Amino acid sequence: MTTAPIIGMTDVPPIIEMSDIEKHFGNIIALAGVSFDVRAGECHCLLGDNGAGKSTFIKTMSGVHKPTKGTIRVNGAPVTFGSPRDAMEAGIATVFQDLAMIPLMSVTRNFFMGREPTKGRGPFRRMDIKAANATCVAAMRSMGINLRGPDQAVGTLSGGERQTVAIARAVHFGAKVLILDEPTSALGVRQTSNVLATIDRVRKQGVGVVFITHNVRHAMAVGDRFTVLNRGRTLGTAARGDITAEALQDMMAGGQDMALLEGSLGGTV
Amino acid sequence: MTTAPIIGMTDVPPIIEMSDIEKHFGNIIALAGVSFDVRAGECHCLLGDNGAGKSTFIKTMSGVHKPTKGTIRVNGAPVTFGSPRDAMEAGIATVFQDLAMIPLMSVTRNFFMGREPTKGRGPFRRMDIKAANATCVAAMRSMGINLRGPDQAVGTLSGGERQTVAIARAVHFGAKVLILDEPTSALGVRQTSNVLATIDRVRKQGVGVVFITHNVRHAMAVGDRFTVLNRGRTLGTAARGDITAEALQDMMAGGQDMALLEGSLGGTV
Amino acid sequence: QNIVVVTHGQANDPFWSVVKNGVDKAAADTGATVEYRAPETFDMVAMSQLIDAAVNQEPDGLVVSIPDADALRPAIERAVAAGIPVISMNSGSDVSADFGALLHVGQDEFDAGRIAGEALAEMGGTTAICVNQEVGNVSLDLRCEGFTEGFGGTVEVVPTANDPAQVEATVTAALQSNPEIDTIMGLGAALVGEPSIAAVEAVGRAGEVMIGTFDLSPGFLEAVSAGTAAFGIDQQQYLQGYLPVVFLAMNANFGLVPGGNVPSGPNLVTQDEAAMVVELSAQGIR
Amino acid sequence: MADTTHIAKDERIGTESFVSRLMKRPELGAIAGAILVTLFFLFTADGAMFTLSGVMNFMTPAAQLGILAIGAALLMIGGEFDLSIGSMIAFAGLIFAACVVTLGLPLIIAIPATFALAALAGTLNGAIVLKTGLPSFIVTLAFLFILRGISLVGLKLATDGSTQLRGVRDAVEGDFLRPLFSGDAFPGLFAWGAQVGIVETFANGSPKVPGIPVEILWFIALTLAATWVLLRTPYGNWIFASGGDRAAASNSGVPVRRVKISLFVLTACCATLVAIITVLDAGSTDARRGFMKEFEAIIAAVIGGCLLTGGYGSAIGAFFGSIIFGMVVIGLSYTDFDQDWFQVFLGGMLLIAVLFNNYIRKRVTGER
Amino acid sequence: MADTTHIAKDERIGTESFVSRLMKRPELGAIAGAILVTLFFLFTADGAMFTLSGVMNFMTPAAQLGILAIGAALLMIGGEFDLSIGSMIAFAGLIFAACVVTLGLPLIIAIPATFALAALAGTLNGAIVLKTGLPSFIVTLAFLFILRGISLVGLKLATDGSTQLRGVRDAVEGDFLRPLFSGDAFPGLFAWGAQVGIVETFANGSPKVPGIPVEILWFIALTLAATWVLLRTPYGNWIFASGGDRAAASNSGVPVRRVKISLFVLTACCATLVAIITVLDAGSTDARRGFMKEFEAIIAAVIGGCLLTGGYGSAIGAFFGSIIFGMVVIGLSYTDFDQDWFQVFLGGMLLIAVLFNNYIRKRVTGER
Ligand SMILES: Nc1ncnc2c1ncn2[C@@H]1O[C@H](COP(=O)(O)OP(=O)(O)OP(=O)(O)O)[C@@H](O)[C@H]1O
Ligand SMILES: Nc1ncnc2c1ncn2[C@@H]1O[C@H](COP(=O)(O)OP(=O)(O)OP(=O)(O)O)[C@@H](O)[C@H]1O
Ligand SMILES: [Mg+2]
Ligand SMILES: [Mg+2]
Repeated sequence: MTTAPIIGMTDVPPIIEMSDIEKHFGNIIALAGVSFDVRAGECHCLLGDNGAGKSTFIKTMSGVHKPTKGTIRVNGAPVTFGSPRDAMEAGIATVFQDLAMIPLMSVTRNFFMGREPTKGRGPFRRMDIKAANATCVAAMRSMGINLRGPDQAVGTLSGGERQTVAIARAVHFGAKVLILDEPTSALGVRQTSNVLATIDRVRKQGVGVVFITHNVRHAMAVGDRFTVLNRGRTLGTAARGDITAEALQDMMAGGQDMALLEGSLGGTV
Repeated sequence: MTTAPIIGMTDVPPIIEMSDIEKHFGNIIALAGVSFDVRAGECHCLLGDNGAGKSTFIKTMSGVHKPTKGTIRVNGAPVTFGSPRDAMEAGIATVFQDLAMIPLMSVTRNFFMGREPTKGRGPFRRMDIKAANATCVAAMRSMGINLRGPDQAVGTLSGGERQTVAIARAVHFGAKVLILDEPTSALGVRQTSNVLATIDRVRKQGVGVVFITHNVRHAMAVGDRFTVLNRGRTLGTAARGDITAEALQDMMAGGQDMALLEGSLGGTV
Repeated sequence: QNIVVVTHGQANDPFWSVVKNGVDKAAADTGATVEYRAPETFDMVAMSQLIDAAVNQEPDGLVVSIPDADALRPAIERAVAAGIPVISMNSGSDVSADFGALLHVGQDEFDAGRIAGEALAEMGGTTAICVNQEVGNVSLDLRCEGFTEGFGGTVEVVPTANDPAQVEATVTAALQSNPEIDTIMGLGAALVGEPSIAAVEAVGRAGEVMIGTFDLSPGFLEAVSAGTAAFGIDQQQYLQGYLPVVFLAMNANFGLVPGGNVPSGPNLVTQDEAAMVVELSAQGIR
Repeated sequence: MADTTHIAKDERIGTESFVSRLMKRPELGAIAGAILVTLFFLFTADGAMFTLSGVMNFMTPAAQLGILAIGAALLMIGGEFDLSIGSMIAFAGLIFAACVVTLGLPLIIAIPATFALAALAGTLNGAIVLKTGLPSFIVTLAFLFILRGISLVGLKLATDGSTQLRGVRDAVEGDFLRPLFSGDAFPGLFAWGAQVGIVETFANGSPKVPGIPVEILWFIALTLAATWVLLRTPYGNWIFASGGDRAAASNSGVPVRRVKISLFVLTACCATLVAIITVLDAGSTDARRGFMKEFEAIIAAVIGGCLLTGGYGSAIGAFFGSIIFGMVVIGLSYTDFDQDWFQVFLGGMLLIAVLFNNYIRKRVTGER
Repeated sequence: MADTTHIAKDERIGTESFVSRLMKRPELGAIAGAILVTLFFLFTADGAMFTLSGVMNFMTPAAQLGILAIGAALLMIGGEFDLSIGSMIAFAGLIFAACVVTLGLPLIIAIPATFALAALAGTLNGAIVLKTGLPSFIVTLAFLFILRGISLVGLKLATDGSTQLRGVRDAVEGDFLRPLFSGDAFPGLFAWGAQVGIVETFANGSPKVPGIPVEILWFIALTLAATWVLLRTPYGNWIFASGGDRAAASNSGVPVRRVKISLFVLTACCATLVAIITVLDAGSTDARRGFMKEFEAIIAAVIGGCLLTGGYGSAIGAFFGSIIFGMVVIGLSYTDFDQDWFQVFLGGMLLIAVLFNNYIRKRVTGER
């Protein structure tokens, strides 16, 4: 495993390039210098143990946290994101691990929150609720969820339904980069395969995907490159084909031993 | 697949038996008649698509929801749980899908919330904070998480760390029945195998385990029986060995087709 | 008959509860149905709406206090226009006739303050504080203004809140930081007068500082009769409640009405009479 | 938040009556409360209360409170409080009266100037809250004291020592903007109504109700506008989102800061509108104006179904909440209850109204 | 909530100064605010303010407020409000005075009886809130009005028409329980102090400060007890949990209903304690006692770092919050500022104190 650029990919410049990112919360050091980049049309998996700093890292990438140190470049130009809205305007859409949904609001309103479709003009410019409802239901169905109705409050959805709303929203608005923080954690088998298929599809459309997961098999199924974090530092990046599932899994576990149950799981958890 | 009792298990009477449970929220029908039981020393997996009603079902089992219809029996006697505390006193410990943690409180305080260890007597009875901290850190370590300190606020933990707190707590207090609602969703590979090993261990100690998951391989690894829910109804119960992973996965998907990515995932998602 | 009384004083204000007792007594004596209404705080906008509400019921007589002539003018003029006999009381003697009221029963807050100030200056006061528990309440502000004019010496207005402990601490603080103060004017007997006595004792200047107050309370009157306080100003507000109702009842029955304004006060209750007044004060009559 | 468009039928949905669907909206509980209170007064109060003039009479204070309550409700939905609106009434009243009386400015200048100053104060409130992350409760509380104090000092300056500034009515006599903010609308209509006998008259033949007080029209207009904004515009969605969960909203790209600051400006402007209306109506202002109105506005919004924790509520709810409050406060005058019992009565009515509203909602929607 | 016991060192933890660790506690910001306010008055106020008698003078109202604030803080941490505590002071004062004067009961019966009735009212508040799920804001608001109204009516009944019930001092003369609730503690000590010259004396040789007012001792004792309960008992953990997230707490087995009801009872009892102390001190009670105290108590708790949304705060914070508030309110009288500026000053000081507290905390803990 090596941090050198992979042959055949160097010709595509990275859309986002993060160098030496550090992030401290008071005296807690969450990231101690992480470098990472995403190119158009690839799925770059970010892997690592619990508490390794994956979520913290992608939050600096999507403008939620300001890095304590380090630089972010978008298409080669250094940027600082003042707010998640800035990152969104740069074409970055994110599914956060906590989903960023408002429980008391309806599915549609959550789906379009911050980017509502409108019709009419001047003082009569208003939300196009019909169109929004239709879009939302269709997007959810294409992910494998049949909503009871688009006006159900998100707080009353099941865990997987809620996660699907967040994914469908990010996919709908993801322009250049799509960041998915453990998007399949609460999903059923059907929904999971839908999400993996979706990742595959948007990648082919030229979107750069950052995919965080704890499931080695999911990572191997769609990933082009794999970066592993451990205790706030990067353990290195490998391209697909350069590494086996078992080796990846060992690195994800931070090199520590696993409980002895592997036999019945067929090697990978 | 059949709902008839499985030979060899009938001699062990169920600890909890739920019959024909229905649950409506206003006009929304979440459960339309589900029967289910757990016996001592077994791991009974509850499977099903997103929104099938699994979480709603186990919430009626742990006293959070009152069922609209149906009866709950503990050791053969019908009961109604007025509050989760009642269920706890009957020996039922639950890891909820939303974890039931207070973000602003420390890990230790969350761990022991509702069942604080005390020392001293009379007006000097006080929380034994030292012992609590030590127990908590040890329980977390045995699940594969090294906490920075037991006084970190749960709100600042990573998703997987937080989930581990909830699991460690339930295992610590689980007396007769342990209910785990998607306990491994946010966990790393090492933590996941720890949780599966823990399920195996407590089962052997005679605790009945209800295990909800979307991962067929996890279910197959530790489950003794499998019940599948679909759209608020039960599709039937099967014993281990009576059903293949593939068949189970098809049932979990609610019989609907899955996106075509299976090749690279080796059959099971 | 049906008579409505609308004032700016709340039913739980010690001063206004005496007015209301007068109203109730008059109702009992004349047999008229009398309703007493007041806004929940010193609120001229709300008061004018209460007057409107009264006018809508077309009573046989209306009694109002007029602490803000501009704000209440339209409502009162509407009542007069509707043919309802109006008597003003307590405040507003200057505009009462202009608005078409039959007469005014009461005493001007400003005048009462001036008389108190003159009395205390005569007793030798040179530096005073005027303790106001509700700054911004125009009728209370007027008392301090009048006092300042009548007193002549240095007067500082000390704002406090509706809380005896706080009043006591504030007055203590004022006395501690300015030893020159030799006179305290309170705008309420129970709320300011009594704690002021305690404050003066706390700084060890009992007997050196003169204390006067508006209105009466039994505790304060006892202090007056014991000589620890100078006087309480009695507007005889019981009359302000009683007389207008009786007048309006007479007017409704027989068309009788007095020919001019009735000044109800001021009346300084000093050491000589204080002891006699205590009992009446305890019953909410003075 | 329910936009009642159903796309597909589903066996997992039971039948739901129209009433039950309606009752899920936050405002409809408040309507039930309003009906109960109306019924109560129909039985206990003088008939005059529900004549045209009686209704106008209790609607006037309700409207003044309501204008504030709409602003407070929007701000509460957006997750913040403004305790300074009561003091803002006194402050804006002083500025306005000083412009008109002391400086002799015409309304066309005085009104925008007052609003501009109020907006500035609102911005200041909002900026401090957002910049420091302190709870808006404590920041606006400080402004409650500061603005009221400044009003007192300013009044004394403007009047040479009095706390009451008079003469506004004379100063604006004949100003063309005055009818917009003061007095009664449609006087012609009502005079005609009096002639043909639709509108009651006093003995002297003048109509008992000379027109609709302008504040009632403002109140209705504001309610409609706020409802439209909340339910039908992106900005409304942002308000709900900002109040529901600030971090989630901001992570989803809602410009939370801008939304919150604009809401603080809105409440300040609502207070200013009330100040201008009452100062013009009363012809004077004093340092006690608007005392405790901040709490009444919050009460009305809460009766109307707004959550104190933000993210839920409606403008129509605040509308009916204000009417309930106004009706109870004025209604006592029309009954025979003794004034001593006023507060018991007020508290009891409030409690009964919200309990009833809650009971009805639960019954109808089947929540447990 | 930080129980500073570290079990293992970790390379993922940077060094943290002792100060910074301290500042993470909610109360320590309030201490910074208190120090700032003290410094301010040291420079601007008359020296008398910080003599022993001056300190006792501002501590007495601060202690009365503080007793309420401790109760309010615990309730706020538990996720609820009680707006009826101000009225409860009037109500409990009436009950107590009526017991003592009208019924002539000794304190040993009158005091428990008053507390019992207050506890009942607290239970009623809590039961309605929990039974209906209505916000406690609106329920206790109704009781704000109801209790105050009942106090007025009750007083008039008890006194034949006056709003002041007096004669308490005579009625309890010589009662052995009296020194516990009234007057000054340790008079002997202070008399001795005066003799040896530690305590200032008046010209006549009597000490300027005759003792420590009992309310101050109650205040300190309550603060310590509340802190102990919050940080060192299971019940304290339940309070934090109930306020932090009611559903999560209840799902984890915390008896949320019992906790909340007991907190409502506690606040009612705190109000009763203040009522008894003030009635005994003043010798009388009236219908306006405790007016607006509910808000001041909430203000003090918020200054002290309690979150309005519940789940976070401390009793020591409320302690210093009350002292800040008490000091600012009384302190102006010791300065040369024009008293007209009182409210501007009060608001400004509050704002500066919380801003400073906030600034210090952020600087020290490195939060962003
Ligand atoms: N706001 C914060 N304050 C203090 N510590 C924090 C904060 N946010 C995160 N941390 C700490 O930083 C570390 C990294 O957290 P992060 O959420 O990035 O982990 P992760 O890799 O996403 O883990 P998981 O797989 O469990 O989601 C954790 O140990 C967490 O405790
Ligand atoms: N309080 C509620 N009000 C209305 N509908 C609800 C409520 N709780 C759950 N539901 C609905 O009931 C259905 C079942 O939800 P539940 O959470 O039990 O699903 P689940 O099987 O746990 O799904 P997942 O695997 O995604 O967690 C969902 O469609 C959800 O929308
Ligand atoms: Mg994470
Ligand atoms: Mg679930």
